[in-house]
Amino acid sequence: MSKKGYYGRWGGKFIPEVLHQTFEELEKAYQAARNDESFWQEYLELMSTYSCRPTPLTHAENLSKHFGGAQIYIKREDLNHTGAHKANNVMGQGLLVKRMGKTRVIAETGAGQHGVATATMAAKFGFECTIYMGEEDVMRQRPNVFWMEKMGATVVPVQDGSKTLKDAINEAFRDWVSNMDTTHYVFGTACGPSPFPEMVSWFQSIIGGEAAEQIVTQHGSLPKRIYACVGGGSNAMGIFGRFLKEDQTDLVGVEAGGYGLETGKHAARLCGVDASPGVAQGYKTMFLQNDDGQMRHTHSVSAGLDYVGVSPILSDLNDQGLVRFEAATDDEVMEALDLTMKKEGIIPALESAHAFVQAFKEAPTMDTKDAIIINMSGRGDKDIFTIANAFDDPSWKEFIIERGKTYSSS
Amino acid sequence: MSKKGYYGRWGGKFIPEVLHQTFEELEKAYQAARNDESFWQEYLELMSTYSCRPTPLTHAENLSKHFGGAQIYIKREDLNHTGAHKANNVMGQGLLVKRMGKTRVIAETGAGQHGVATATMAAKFGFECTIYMGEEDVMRQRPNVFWMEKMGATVVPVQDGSKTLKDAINEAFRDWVSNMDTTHYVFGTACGPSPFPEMVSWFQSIIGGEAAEQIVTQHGSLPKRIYACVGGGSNAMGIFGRFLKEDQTDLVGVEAGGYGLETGKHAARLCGVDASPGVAQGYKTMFLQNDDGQMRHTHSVSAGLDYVGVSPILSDLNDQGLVRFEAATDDEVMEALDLTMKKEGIIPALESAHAFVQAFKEAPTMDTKDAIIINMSGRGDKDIFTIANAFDDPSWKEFIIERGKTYSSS
Amino acid sequence: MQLEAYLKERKQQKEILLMTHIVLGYPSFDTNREVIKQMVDNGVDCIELQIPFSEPMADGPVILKANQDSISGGTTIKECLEFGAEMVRTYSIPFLYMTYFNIVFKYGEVEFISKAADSGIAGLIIPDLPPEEGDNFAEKARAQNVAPILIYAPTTSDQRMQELDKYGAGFIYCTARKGVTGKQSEFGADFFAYLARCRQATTKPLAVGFGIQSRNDVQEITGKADMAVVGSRTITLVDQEGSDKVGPFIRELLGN
Amino acid sequence: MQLEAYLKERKQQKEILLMTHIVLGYPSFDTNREVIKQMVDNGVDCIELQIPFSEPMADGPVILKANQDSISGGTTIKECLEFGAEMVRTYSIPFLYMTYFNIVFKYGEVEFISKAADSGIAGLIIPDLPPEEGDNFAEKARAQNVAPILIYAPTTSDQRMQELDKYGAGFIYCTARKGVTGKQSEFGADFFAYLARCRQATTKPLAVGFGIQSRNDVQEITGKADMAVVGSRTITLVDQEGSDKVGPFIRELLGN
Ligand SMILES: Cc1ncc(COP(=O)(O)O)c(C=O)c1O
Ligand SMILES: Cc1ncc(COP(=O)(O)O)c(C=O)c1O
Repeated sequence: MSKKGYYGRWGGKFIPEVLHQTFEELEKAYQAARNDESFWQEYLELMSTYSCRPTPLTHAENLSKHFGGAQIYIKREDLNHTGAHKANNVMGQGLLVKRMGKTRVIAETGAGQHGVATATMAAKFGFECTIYMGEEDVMRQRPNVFWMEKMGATVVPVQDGSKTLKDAINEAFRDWVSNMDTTHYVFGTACGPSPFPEMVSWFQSIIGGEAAEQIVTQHGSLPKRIYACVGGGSNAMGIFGRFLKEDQTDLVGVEAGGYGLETGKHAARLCGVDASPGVAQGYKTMFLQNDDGQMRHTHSVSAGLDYVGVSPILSDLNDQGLVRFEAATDDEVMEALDLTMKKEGIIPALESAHAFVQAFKEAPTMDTKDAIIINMSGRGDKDIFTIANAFDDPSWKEFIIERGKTYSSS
Repeated sequence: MSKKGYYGRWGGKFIPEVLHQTFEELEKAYQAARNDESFWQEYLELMSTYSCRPTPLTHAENLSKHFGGAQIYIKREDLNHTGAHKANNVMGQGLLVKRMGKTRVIAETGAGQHGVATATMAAKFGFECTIYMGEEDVMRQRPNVFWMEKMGATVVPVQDGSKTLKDAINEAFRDWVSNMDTTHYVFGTACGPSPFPEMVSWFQSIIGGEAAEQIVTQHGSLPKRIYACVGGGSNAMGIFGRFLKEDQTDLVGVEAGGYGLETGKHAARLCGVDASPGVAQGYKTMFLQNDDGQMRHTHSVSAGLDYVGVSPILSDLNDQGLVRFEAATDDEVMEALDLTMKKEGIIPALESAHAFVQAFKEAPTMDTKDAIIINMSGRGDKDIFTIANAFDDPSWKEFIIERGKTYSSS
Repeated sequence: MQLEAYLKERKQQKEILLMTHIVLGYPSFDTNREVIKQMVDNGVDCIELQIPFSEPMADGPVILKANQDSISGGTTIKECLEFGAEMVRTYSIPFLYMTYFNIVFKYGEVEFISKAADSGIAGLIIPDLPPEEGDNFAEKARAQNVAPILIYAPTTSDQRMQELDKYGAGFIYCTARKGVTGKQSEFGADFFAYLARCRQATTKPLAVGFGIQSRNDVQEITGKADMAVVGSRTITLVDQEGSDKVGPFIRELLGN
Repeated sequence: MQLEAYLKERKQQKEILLMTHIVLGYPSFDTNREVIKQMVDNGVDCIELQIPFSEPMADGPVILKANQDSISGGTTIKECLEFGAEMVRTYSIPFLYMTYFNIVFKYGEVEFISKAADSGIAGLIIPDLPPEEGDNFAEKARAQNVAPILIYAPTTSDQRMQELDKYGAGFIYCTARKGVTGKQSEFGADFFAYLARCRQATTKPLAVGFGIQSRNDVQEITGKADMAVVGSRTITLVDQEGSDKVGPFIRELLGN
């Protein structure tokens, strides 16, 4: 990685002048933390006492048998406190905020996971907290809003643009340029201006470090392939990082195929042909944009993958051929989710289920002695409103209708 | 504990003759497992790869400071797979079922946690699964029903009696007496006919074993007091067991005070004056019953504590003065829940919040050098329908009303 | 013992005996009276009076509902016991109490047995009280001439049958199958092998219950058991067609 | 440089200059024409034409909405560039493009600069393009006589101001405060100290923008800055009262 925060031709720091100083300080604090072993120790300590790291690596024996190929292992980021890998990044940044002496944090959130994680961290560290969330997402993800508020955060519904994640990011930047003296912007994924992509990946690298040890202990050798879903790219970077140097391990990032790549209604930036290089939200990467450079509406059944950009580090790994990118459609995702629940008693988040789809496609062709790891970035039970909806479950609908009536009449 | 499955004057095995043989076999399998070290090893292995044991012990620094007394530690059973301590018992019984060669499991569930845990275990082990759940609870806890069904279980709404937990237990027994050849009844708490109270406590003892090590490592000494909520008593037995021999550690069980002990609308069997010795659901303990011996309706904001009976082992420990019992009212519970979310970013289940209430009452009077442990039996985010309701959250209601309308019109 | 002797004597005159069952206070004590009258008048040999309990774990849906409706209608134990005494006074056939152990336990085991004995109740059926439990309950009952009715199930081993037999009196209640009351039973080869095992284990009369609903069922067990027990079916009949259909039903069952 | 020289010359004759701002295609190009005519006719010294971008991260609610409405109304970059060229042909004051870097990047940095130069555009304001980023963008622009307008913020250090100055041309855009466009600014002691720092760092004219909304605001900075920049306020005015209110508003601002 070059000095200016570039990864190959991607990355950079396209920020308004008013944030220049803030990023200098952030960069300094980040570098100091990286060079201070006690920081990582403190981080590990926090994650093992407040969250439950190391998270387990589960051998999915039933799924392995079902597909009759590779041994499928699942890295259980769903067991983190707040239910997803997002906690890793957020707690790490929390420690950094403490070091920088700031007293307030802000964050964007799409599905709400990163918002809940940030609100949680803020409560734990005693920071003030404001979460920006597209109005659409507020409406879709009310339970997460409820918890954020209960944790003491202010949730601001963003009414601009597509009223989703990217607009929440813009709005968070608008807050930041006004309040940078007291405030740190807890970016939720491995995107954004440098040093965010690298810093978020660093905190998330805790996943891959554990997984490498665990797979060797449990399976006896490194995995043949690793699958991770790719929204902004943080869980993927988290598990891939440690294995980049391992020739025998192929890394597969799975993007949201939505209704299918051919429909244009998806969020595939690195596979497919709809994305092109661009600069937005402070960094350069492959964006889903039109010929004028206006960002397009994306679609995915999973809010967390429904994003126009992608980690510049992943764009570079794509250029280098070090990570292969595939897409999973909404329908495939629901099928994989169903199978995983029934076979293993595990409920992947819709995001994570994308990684399962691709693993299920490839496992049967592999040797039963080979291991593959799926990074299960989060749990799906928080997303009941989306999942029950996606399954079009009639008794769920009836339940909600009844509840609604009760509330209407009281 | 006496040979006949008694704990002092409590316990026993009041079962229909048709189950005699089944219990003999269960007792044998259980004793064999207890005497076989490899069984516990297998259990530990399962719990550390499928769930995330050891679960952390979190030092709640903010709450400790807030109350200015004892150092408050929280044992994080919420971080178990499926979100509560129920997983410990269920996975343990799953291993036993495998040993017994049975192919089907049944279970009762109140709040749904035990049902979800059992359905999960059944999926993992490849068992058929039927869950009995009071119709009232089915209606209150639809999300859990949804997940159980998705995991492949059949959920049977029980329309008898008070349509809640105790009726689900009766119904599960009715299934069992018909299908004991293939079927194991996964009892969900430390109640029921012997050997269930002891067996469930044994599986749950994994909590206390970990906690004892952790508190010594983290705090430097054993805790002064330990708090656990008491429904059937399994999480309490789980954390208390290891400390019964420790004179310096006081054990406090917290029951559901509901609207207040004086109102009669509660579920306090061991504190308060409303319960009396009785025999039902296969065992002898203190029951909330009328003078004729008919069971009463109980009340608690938390479905998991809303039960007429209590572990016979706890009744005995109460007799012996080895555990002190207190009650927390619904209102106190909501307050403690609120404070814990805001101060620590942690969402206890409504059940668990009962333990927090009592700890918060006592912590301020204790020395800042002393440690106390609260057993956080589960996470509250699964209970959003109950919790948002209990907080009477207006935007939640609006959200549900809107959703209901959307579903009605489609 | 009184009950056993009575049954054995009756059996001399009949191919098979018939025990019927009612849930006390369901739908009302008055209806109970009417139903019992019809039963006695039409040749029933003894009657099981179920004292309702809120958690009737071994009962199927019909009896379960009857228990719960009776309790929510306000039925008390005191009323049940008075009603039992009244029936004993009124009719000459034996009456038994059937209930769950908590009713007995809460009343006091000794007090309950004494009360039953004083009322002239012939026996007690407590499905959730194996002889290992309770405070030597069976012994105390026998001591007061109230027969503790022990239960055999298809899952009961030969050895345990013999063991149970030692505690019991009056007759042995053989449940026709696994499961709870109320569902139709199939009387196949397994069932008859089981009944033969029962016969081997005890000299007491064998009553067969669980799922006997028709003349055909009664005929199936005639010659192999001493007494048929009819439970849920009468409750359903009274619910659906009224208490005066009970007499004809009993006659039909007995082939009269 | 052309723009800088023009501004310095104008400044000789006026106490303070005025730069106004419009969002291209919002509410329509026709309205843009009307508004610009009023601006020019009433003495505005130069005009910033914002090419809309879907993610205007440094803009407040008013300009943000204008960007988004313009895009969803179908505005294309091609139309914007044609419109810019038309304005340069029509009026004699300088026009600048303001936009976000992606618009330039996607068009091609070199191509964009050439196109602007060919159209006679005087300068480019790209708030998310610090001089460290892009492919020597500022240099390339200067080479084609299109002024890259650099931005100072209150958080910019003295040293960095001097550094930035080296890249820039035309004038320095001093944001009056932290935050985004559109909110009222307070001109207190801190602000004047900051402005003094700006003056120290550069010999280029100083434009002050962000939150200038009234004659009073303009007066506050007169004598300390060279040019006032009015953005959101005109958009709101046109939205609420129509484009013919722009002339009087400009006159009022300038105290004419
Ligand atoms: C569970 C889960 N997985 C994955 C993602 C995608 O983010 P990333 O690609 O940064 O891991 C999200 C984002 O919200 C998420 O919540
Ligand atoms: C989270 C949680 N805690 C506690 C309980 C009470 O059960 P026990 O007393 O057996 O721990 C339940 C029961 O459902 C529960 O779900």
